[in-house]
Amino acid sequence: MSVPILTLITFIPIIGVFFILSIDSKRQELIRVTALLVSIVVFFISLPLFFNFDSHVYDMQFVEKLRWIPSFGIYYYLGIDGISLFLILLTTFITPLSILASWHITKNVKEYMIAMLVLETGMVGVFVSLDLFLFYVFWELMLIPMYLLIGIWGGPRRIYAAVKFFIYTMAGSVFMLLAIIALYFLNYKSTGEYTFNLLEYYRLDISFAAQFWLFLAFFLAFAIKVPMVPFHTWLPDAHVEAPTAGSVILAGVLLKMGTYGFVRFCLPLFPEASHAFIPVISWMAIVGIIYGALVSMAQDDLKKLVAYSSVSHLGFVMLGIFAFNIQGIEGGITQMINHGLSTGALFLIVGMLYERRHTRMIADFGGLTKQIPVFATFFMIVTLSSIGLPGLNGFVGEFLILVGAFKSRILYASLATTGIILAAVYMLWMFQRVMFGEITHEENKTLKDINKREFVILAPIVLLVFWIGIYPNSFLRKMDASVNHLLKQVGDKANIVSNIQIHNKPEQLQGIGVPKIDIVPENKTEW
Amino acid sequence: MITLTHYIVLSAILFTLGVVGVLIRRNAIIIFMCIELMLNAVNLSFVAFAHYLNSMQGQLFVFFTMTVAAAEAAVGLAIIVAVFRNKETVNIDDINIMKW
Amino acid sequence: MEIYLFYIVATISVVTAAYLIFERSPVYNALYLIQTMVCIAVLYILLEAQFIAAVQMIVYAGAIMVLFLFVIMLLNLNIKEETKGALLFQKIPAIFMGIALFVTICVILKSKLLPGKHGEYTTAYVNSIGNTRVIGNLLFTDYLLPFEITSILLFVAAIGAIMLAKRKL
Amino acid sequence: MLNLVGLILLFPIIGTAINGLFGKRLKKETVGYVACGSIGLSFFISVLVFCGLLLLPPDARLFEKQLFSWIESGSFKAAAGLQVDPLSSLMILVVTGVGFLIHIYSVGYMHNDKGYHRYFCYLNLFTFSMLLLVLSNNFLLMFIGWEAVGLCSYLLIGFWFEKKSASDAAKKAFIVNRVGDFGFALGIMLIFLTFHSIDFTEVFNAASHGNFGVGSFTVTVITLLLFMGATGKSAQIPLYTWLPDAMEGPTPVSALIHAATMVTAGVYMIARCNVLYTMSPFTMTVVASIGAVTALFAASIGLVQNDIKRVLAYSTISQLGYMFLACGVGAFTAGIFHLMTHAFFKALLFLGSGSVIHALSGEQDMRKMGGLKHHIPITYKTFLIGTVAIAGLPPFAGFFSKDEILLESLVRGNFIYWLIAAIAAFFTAFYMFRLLFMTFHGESRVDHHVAEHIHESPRNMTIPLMILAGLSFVGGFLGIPGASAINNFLAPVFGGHPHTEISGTESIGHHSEGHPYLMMVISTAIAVAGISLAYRMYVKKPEMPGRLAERFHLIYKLLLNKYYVDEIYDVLFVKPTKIISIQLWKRVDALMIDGSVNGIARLVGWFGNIFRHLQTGYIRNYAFYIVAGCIFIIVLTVFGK
Repeated sequence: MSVPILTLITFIPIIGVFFILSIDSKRQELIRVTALLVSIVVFFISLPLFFNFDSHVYDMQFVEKLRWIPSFGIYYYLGIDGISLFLILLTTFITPLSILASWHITKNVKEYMIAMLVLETGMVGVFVSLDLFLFYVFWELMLIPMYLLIGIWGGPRRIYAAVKFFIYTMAGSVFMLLAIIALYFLNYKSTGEYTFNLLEYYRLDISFAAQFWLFLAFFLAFAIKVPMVPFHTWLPDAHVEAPTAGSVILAGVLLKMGTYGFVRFCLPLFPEASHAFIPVISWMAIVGIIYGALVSMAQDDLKKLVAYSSVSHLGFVMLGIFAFNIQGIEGGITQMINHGLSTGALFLIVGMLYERRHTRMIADFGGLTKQIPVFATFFMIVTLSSIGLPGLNGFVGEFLILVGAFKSRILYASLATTGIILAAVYMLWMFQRVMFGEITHEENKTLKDINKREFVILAPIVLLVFWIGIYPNSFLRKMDASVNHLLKQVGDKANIVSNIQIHNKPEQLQGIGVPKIDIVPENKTEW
Repeated sequence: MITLTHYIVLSAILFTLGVVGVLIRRNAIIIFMCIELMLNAVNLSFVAFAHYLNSMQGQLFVFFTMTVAAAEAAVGLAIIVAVFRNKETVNIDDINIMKW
Repeated sequence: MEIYLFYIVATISVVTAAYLIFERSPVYNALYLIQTMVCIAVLYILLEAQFIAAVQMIVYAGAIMVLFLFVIMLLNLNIKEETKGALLFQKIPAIFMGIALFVTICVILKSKLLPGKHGEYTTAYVNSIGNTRVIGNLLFTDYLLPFEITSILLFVAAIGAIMLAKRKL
Repeated sequence: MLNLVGLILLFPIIGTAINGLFGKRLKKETVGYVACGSIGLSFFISVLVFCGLLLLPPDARLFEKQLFSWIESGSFKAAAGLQVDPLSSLMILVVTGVGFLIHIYSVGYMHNDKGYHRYFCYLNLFTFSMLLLVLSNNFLLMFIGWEAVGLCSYLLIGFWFEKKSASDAAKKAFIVNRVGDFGFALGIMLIFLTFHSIDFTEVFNAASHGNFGVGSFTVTVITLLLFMGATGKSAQIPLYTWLPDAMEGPTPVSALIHAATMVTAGVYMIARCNVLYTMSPFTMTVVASIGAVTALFAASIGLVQNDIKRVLAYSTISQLGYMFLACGVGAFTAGIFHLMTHAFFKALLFLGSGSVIHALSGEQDMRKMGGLKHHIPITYKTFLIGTVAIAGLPPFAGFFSKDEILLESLVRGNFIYWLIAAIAAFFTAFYMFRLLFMTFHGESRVDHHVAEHIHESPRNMTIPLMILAGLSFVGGFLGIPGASAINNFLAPVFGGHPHTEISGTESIGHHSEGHPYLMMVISTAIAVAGISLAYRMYVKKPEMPGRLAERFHLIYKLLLNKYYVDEIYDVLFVKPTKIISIQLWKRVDALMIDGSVNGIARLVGWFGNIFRHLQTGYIRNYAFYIVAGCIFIIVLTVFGK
């Protein structure tokens, strides 16, 4: 690999920042176009990752390793596998769209675009770095532009939301830093070598007690980021106050860092602790699914509704990851992408409505379909994808997750499935109130249908929605090797545990007083 | 025979006096002088160590310390002048805007 | 012989330092500080550090202290400090604190926790070449970078001082 | 010829794409031609496929075609694969055939609607989804079709989205169906967990050859879960409430989706999984009971409804109950047979009612109709055929299929099933003729200005009616007892496995040859009784119903308000959910979680408030702290060890 493609993806936005810095801040159009071009270039550079990715190897690919601070064992170490591949693509895909969606921003355009590009660097960096120190740097780096995006270009309560977002995230990540340092010394103790190399840490043999506490520290950081109930209250505030692009990136990429963190760090680093935490996290995920759905039903602000639906969707992701089998984890990763696409699109759509009407209250809309049919069609498709209609992307992820969860614990899957019903309730209810019925507000009678820019934003998302829904295999195949390897790392326990569980204590089924569940023995040991 | 201990004790006494001066005086310039005194005390110990350890580093360090002290005096006094212009005083008890 | 000289010089320096912190007039204070510095310069000579002693005289006792005096006189600050004030109560704790500090330092010294490695610059060797020459050699070879940086530091300090003291930019 | 099966799916989706993407710019005629043409082609291919299947020997009538691998994750494999066997080939014929007729009808019916292209786009999409549902060769793909028809139903019920009642009904339909799908999805997962496959062939093979006894617990759970899905889609108790509301959609939609095809998906699914169902007597009992109860329950509501489409809706629920009853007693062929005949005559009835509504400029209340038979004669005649067919008079289609169900419920089931089914049949005959008499006979109660515009529907609407009437007339002959063509045709699907016969009962059916004919007489008598009662009440003495309603005031009110089921559901599920959600948001989210977070923030602030007094602003104080700190650190480093 001669071209350092990951470095390019990570740092071209920064180069773009220098371009933008040299433009006069009054030339807003030029600044916007430059930012857009830079992000599009990044997207096209990231495409070879997808096409050249070798799906048969679980090893890190496109690896770049340079010494950075050798005296502390810190390396500039980048690489991706099937788990991070799609998150990077998602990031590079979402960023141009959200820059395009912020065309209406007129306040401090230069600074805004700089923040967006720095944010892209931070996000990509988080997903590509294999050195924990580097990871942490990017993890924190991405906080700052997001904080600024919310705090400067946000709504009326932006400062409150920005500070809440920042403090919540910081509170978690400080513990993570502590755990990283602990790992650093643990590693030194066992190998006599100072390093932040994640792959070295994978080989560590950590005692259960240590695993427990380290897991907890990582867990806190990621659970806040995901966010899992009850650490979620920053999310609605941040979403509501953030500008459209901020919401899109927040939902599309930032939340994925939490779930990605679980897959990349928690599971392989602390397998036994992860196992011990399965019930806790699964229950939290289930509570999140149902709670998020119920609360979003009660919302009268569109953005808040979508924000709470994120809580519900990410509950599914967590449930899948902690099912500890291939369906669950692959479903989880697919669901991360799906959520990025469909929730991102929902925020874009809400933003477009906001641009037209300067309100997000559901009660202020109604009957819009008559006025803006094409827009309504897009909205419909995205809503359905968020509901998880088969044939669209949401279904693939959710179904795989549920199959995975079902394999590990039947009860969890059954409870989580109710979330799918509730999703239909709140999304369709919202859709009905916004788009159906008679036009009740005079202002809505003059709304303009979707324009070219908006069409360009939404069309690629909808295309992907269909692609993933109809042919998910093109994505799933690329994850296979990595996920299998991950499961091997975590230990074959998951599968064994789940099978034992079915044979030995089918209490939720046996409680009815009927014979035990019978299963055709599998002839191959498969996941 | 003068031992290292002699110099160190002397340096300690001078340093302590400097500290006490900083703590009890109110005139900003005098506090500044006390700081210079502390620097001198430390310099002395540097040179003393260097001498008894047959090393040159102590002396070099003192050389750099003096450079820093000179720069510090220049900037510090400029600050005092600026403060005096604003507040008409160099009494640090009157300059307490860093309060809660 | 030398020991007597040491005691005399040390006594003077301690006494002038004590005057420095108890005398209330700034001009006198400055003069006492100059005396202390001269004493320390003498001690440097006793320690075979002639170059440093010279610099001490020129830079410290000369330049810096003159600057102090200059400021005192420029601002007409030669007014005696009031003895009353809000923070009078700090005096006694401060003195105790000073004593405590001194005791701590002495205890450290006593416990001999300060090891050191003997270098190659013995007095005889240095004298055979010349103290200033040795320092000069080192400054322009091994310590060239810090030396150059000090020049930048002084430059910056000069600019800073001018900017701060200027009335209007 | 069987290889063409993919084309059956392709044409409707092409139609959807053309009408959906470019429909706005196309002329109305073109939109109509595209929509009808695509379904017509699809129907043509279906016939070819059907013939291709007939050419094969009965035992080899199973054709599978893998299109591509859809979801693959570990051992979980779901293919996009199609399957043609007698059952699905029959279904595609019904779907594309009836669908084609309804498309043609819609061209006339929807002619003046603004959303013309949108309508046909949805309708084509529906046909595609329904075909996917019946053609899929695994559970998951079937589930796609299953949910996609639900989506189309949602879109079409809410087609006139400006009406709040329409959008409400659409939402209700989707959500209630989702509840059923919850069970279906869980069922699929359990199937995967149990059989390690979701392929029909593999699952059924594993089930019949695996170590599952009859009455196996797992199979019972699976079948119950699947049945839950079926109750949602096929509008059975307790999830039937969406179907009457679904009548808010355009009438052809009610005919196609909510009578002929989609709602029968549940029956199809149970018939498809007959291997599993026969292995679980308990589930069979549940299916049969729910079917029977629904049949009676819905019929009783149908007795007093005044909206012409609602009567038909309840009638549909009731007829679906029959089909489930048939499946539940193990007579899958009878169920599918009834499904087919029902598709003909119910589509006919709905289209006929659409024609009536069309003639009356949108009036749906039967109390404002009457005496229409001279104004719209073709509609009347075809409607009459449909009514007779559903009432079960020989030799119309409904007679044979319903008669077979009655017979089987007695032979394979028990007397109670039969009794319930017979009462429901009586009700059916009554309310259908009540509808007929109120609409077409007697004196006209039509508004004056509406009456001026009464006109027979255009030909593209009446021709489908006539074809369907013809089918309702002859469709029954496929299943004449003794020489049942459909029975033989479907035998490979329902007969070729060991567990089909529930112990012993089958033998009775074969032994008592006298039964069918006696049964025919009885059921004819029941139908005639119902018809004559309706005749007495609504033609001879039109004042009688009012008096009866007064006399049995409570019962009448109960029936008129559909047993208050909607209200009960509202109180039991809808309202509590809303209240809980608001409480969770306001109490838990805003008060508890945010409250505790803000509480921590305030705690920090409180500490800060105390410690800020250390910040006196006097430099000397700060210096003092520094020295103290230095001493402390020195002491710590030196003596700490």
